Amino acid sequence: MTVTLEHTHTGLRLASLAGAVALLAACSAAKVDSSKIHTVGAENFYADVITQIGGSHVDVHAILTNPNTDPHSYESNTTDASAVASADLIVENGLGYDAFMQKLEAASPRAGRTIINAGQVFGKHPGDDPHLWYLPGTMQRIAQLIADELSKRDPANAKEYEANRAKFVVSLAPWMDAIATAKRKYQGTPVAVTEPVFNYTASALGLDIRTPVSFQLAVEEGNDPAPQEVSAVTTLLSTKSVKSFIYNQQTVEPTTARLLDLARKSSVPVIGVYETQPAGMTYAQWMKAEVDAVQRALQSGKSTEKLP
Amino acid sequence: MVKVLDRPVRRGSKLIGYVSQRTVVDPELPLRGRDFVGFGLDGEKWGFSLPSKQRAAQVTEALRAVGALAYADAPVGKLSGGEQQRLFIAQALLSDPKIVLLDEPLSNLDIASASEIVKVVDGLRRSHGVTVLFVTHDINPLIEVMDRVIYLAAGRAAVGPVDQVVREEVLSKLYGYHVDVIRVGDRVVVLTP
Amino acid sequence: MLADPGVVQALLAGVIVAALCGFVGVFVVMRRQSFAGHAITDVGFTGGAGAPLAGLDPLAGLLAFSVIGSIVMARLGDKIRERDVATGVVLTASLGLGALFLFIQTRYVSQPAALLFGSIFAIRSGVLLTTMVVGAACVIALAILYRPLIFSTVNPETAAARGVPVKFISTAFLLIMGVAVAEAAQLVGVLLTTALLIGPASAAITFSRRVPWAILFAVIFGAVQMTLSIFLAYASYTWPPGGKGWPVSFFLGVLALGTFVIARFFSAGDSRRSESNEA
Amino acid sequence: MIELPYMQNAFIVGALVSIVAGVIGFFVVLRGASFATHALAQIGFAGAAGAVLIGVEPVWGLLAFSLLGAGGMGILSARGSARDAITALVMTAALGTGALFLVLNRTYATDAFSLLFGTIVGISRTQVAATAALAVLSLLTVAAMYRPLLFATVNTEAAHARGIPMQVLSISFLACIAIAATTTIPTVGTLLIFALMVAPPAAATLLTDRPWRAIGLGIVLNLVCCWSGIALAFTTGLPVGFLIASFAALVYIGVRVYTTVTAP
Repeated sequence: MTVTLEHTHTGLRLASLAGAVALLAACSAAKVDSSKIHTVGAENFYADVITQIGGSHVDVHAILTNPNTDPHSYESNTTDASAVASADLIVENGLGYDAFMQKLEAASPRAGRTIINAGQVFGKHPGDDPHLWYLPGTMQRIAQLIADELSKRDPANAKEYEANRAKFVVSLAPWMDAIATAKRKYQGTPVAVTEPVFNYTASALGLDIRTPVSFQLAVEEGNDPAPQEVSAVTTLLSTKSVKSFIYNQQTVEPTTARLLDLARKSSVPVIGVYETQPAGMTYAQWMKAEVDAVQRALQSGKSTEKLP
Repeated sequence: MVKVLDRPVRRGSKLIGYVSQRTVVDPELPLRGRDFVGFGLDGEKWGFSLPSKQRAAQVTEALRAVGALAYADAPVGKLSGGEQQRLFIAQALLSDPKIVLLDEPLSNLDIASASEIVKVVDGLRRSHGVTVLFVTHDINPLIEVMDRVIYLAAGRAAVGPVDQVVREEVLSKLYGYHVDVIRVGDRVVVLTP
Repeated sequence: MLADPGVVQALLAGVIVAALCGFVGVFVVMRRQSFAGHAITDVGFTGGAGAPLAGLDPLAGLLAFSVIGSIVMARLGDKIRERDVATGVVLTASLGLGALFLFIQTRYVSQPAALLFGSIFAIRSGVLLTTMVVGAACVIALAILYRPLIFSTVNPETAAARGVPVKFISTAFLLIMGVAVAEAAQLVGVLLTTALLIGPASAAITFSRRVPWAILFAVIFGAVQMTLSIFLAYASYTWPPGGKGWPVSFFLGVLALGTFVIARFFSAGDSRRSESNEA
Repeated sequence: MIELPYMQNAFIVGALVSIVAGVIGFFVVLRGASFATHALAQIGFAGAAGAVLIGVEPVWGLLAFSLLGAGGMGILSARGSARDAITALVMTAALGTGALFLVLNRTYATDAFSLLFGTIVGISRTQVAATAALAVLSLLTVAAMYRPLLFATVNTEAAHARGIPMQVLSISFLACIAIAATTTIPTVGTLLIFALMVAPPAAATLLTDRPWRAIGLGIVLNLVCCWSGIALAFTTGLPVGFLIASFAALVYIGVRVYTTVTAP
């Protein structure tokens, strides 16, 4: 490189300037507390579960945290990269949902790092619906894996991890109960959705999702949905053939916005579901709140566009 | 203060027709010779020109004056250099100017087209009564038709009627080296080494 | 198919955008500013994404950014070669800002792909009206600029000598184009807008001898291509592999390129003939 | 910061990309090919979507499509005029085809989308090695074409008369952009490769008239933008794409203002 730089004095000065900036930046590298187990949750709900189980013995970094962030448009930053670089345990969703994680991990190889990839844990394949956290049972299994891993790394506190795990599973009970109750009442109820985010829970509730799958994927990918499908979904709403309209309130694009208008106009109750865990809620509270919203919509026709 | 036609100099004037140094016209431009020439009439006015018989007649007249009627409806960009040059001149004529400035109109033209253009310009200045300021590097095609010459060379100038300026001793002094001026019959030829 | 209100809405929007783009596109192609025409859509979207962060309406941000972007492009790029770089620099800056807005907040930014492809079959009726008003304003503004704009495109030096404010005209043109194109893009997406802006106009120009005809042809080509694409997209639902509507962007992209190639093929034959006549 | 492997990788790839973009960018600016650069980088998306559809690594689709695009642009603009219109049309046709691939695929195709920004802090050693190899390859290609390319760029007619095959040359150059762009896109993203191929090299050509100096200065300016962007991203946590792109644009505008003010 110096060979090229010799051509110009201005160039040399500029290059040394860049070097100076780089050095300056080097002085303020992040400090890491070495007494704790470093963990990363690729999404904030996985981070939440790690926190609940590890308590004060872990330090947790969540990557997708902003309920207004869409993983499609996430650009990795250095904070996230350095957290991954120093992590002992990483929990990620996989199935292409957080492909940036595999890149960050490859960029910072670390011996003895454990990665829990939910997609792999459940034997799913790329192309399957990646929104595993809406699938009842997922987090119980993930929590077990986290507790085991923490106990292995820190046997002294193994009992505490196990107790926390059990407490976490208990905290999920109201959600599981709500699902069971709602399923008895509303099995087979027709609903419309925009994106596949909530489909695992919807299926667990026995709801009949009337929106064509290819329409859901087109909206998810920002592609142009077919006119026949737009028209089918429009008819579902305008004729009130569905009892509720479920949309991803984190990414509202023209198609969703238009259908949302239509649902409000036809007084079909709408439910805004979250792709990422909303602030001020635990995973269990969030999941329960979503099912409650469905219950409210189907029972009394009330819309829940935002969780409190 | 410099005055032109008894007026102070300002940007943009209809009284001066201007033919710029030949610019390349995009061969794909959707513009006929006729439309191109039409800009000379009202190109600087806002809006678009409405079809009018009078306007069309004026454009046709300008085209006839430069002998460009034959290709008036062909796309400008696809015409030859000499043909385009005639259109440029017709365009400059349309504003009914008192002075026409031609900046190197003969560059890039073959000998036949160049002498055609000179003939056209000479005819126009007589028929339309305009002053023509003709900038050129090669004086020879113009010698017969010029009234006055401003001969610029090596930072010096010689001004005057043709027979006073285009002489061996005047030009040789101007250039600082020997220049031949040869008379062949009625014609005068300047030979610079 | 025409019983489907979504399709009717799409046809209406498509034809309106095609007409607007055809009109503006003739000037864009004549002035060789296709890059600016495409880039300004991205610039506009960055504004649309940033506006909510400042508590403003996305449409205001879209218009503000396309206006600022066009002015900066015009100021930076006088000569043709500079223009290319000027457009590139403005595009770079706006994509960078877009990355920042995405970082702060993505709800209104939505996915890059959604902005690219748009969703012509799901247009809200209110948006259509705004586009028509803004589009009509752009067409009127261009009609006012018409003569000096063409004059200074064809023959800038003579135009300047005749008192045409060449620099002002080129800035004003970029500005009008920016507003028209950004507005069209938020209705039907970047891809359809760019294809409609450049395709029909460049095909029309290859064999028109007059600007008004070129505009007329461009509008007709655009409207036909758009209508055909919507029909094909509708029909393709039953094509193999079945139950998958092929996107309008695909049909229009291919039709726009195809029409241009065919038009150029014929005009190439045409110009060879006229050359041999001269010889 | 320097001791972290991912930062080392980021700085190394940043430097490689700066060099390649600086060299190719010089010609991009001289030939007025910014639009083609933008289009070729965008076209890659369609290729990636196609590769996902048939189950191949996205990078091959990226490469195949942008090479096809380069060929299409080169062949169609053989007659000279309307080059920018052809670029736009080839780009929209290719992107439309990408949309079709997405539709036909109909599974979660997240891979095709992460191309705009890339993941400059997520580059592995293997990718560094691959980028280095490709950087050397594109530099060698440009070196081989250097003289005729420069000649043809500054004096098209004379080069044509001297028997330089213009169409082959211009297609090869577009292919060169395509290869350089698509091989760096998975690491640094569409945005950055475009920014670095246009703005700093353009600033460099404003500052000097000599080709070698312009290339060298372009590389240096690229390095300044790239490294300070990465370093600042590390300290502030702001997105790298935003920082580098803004620096690149600012460098150009700054130099434009400087040369305008100091011009005689």
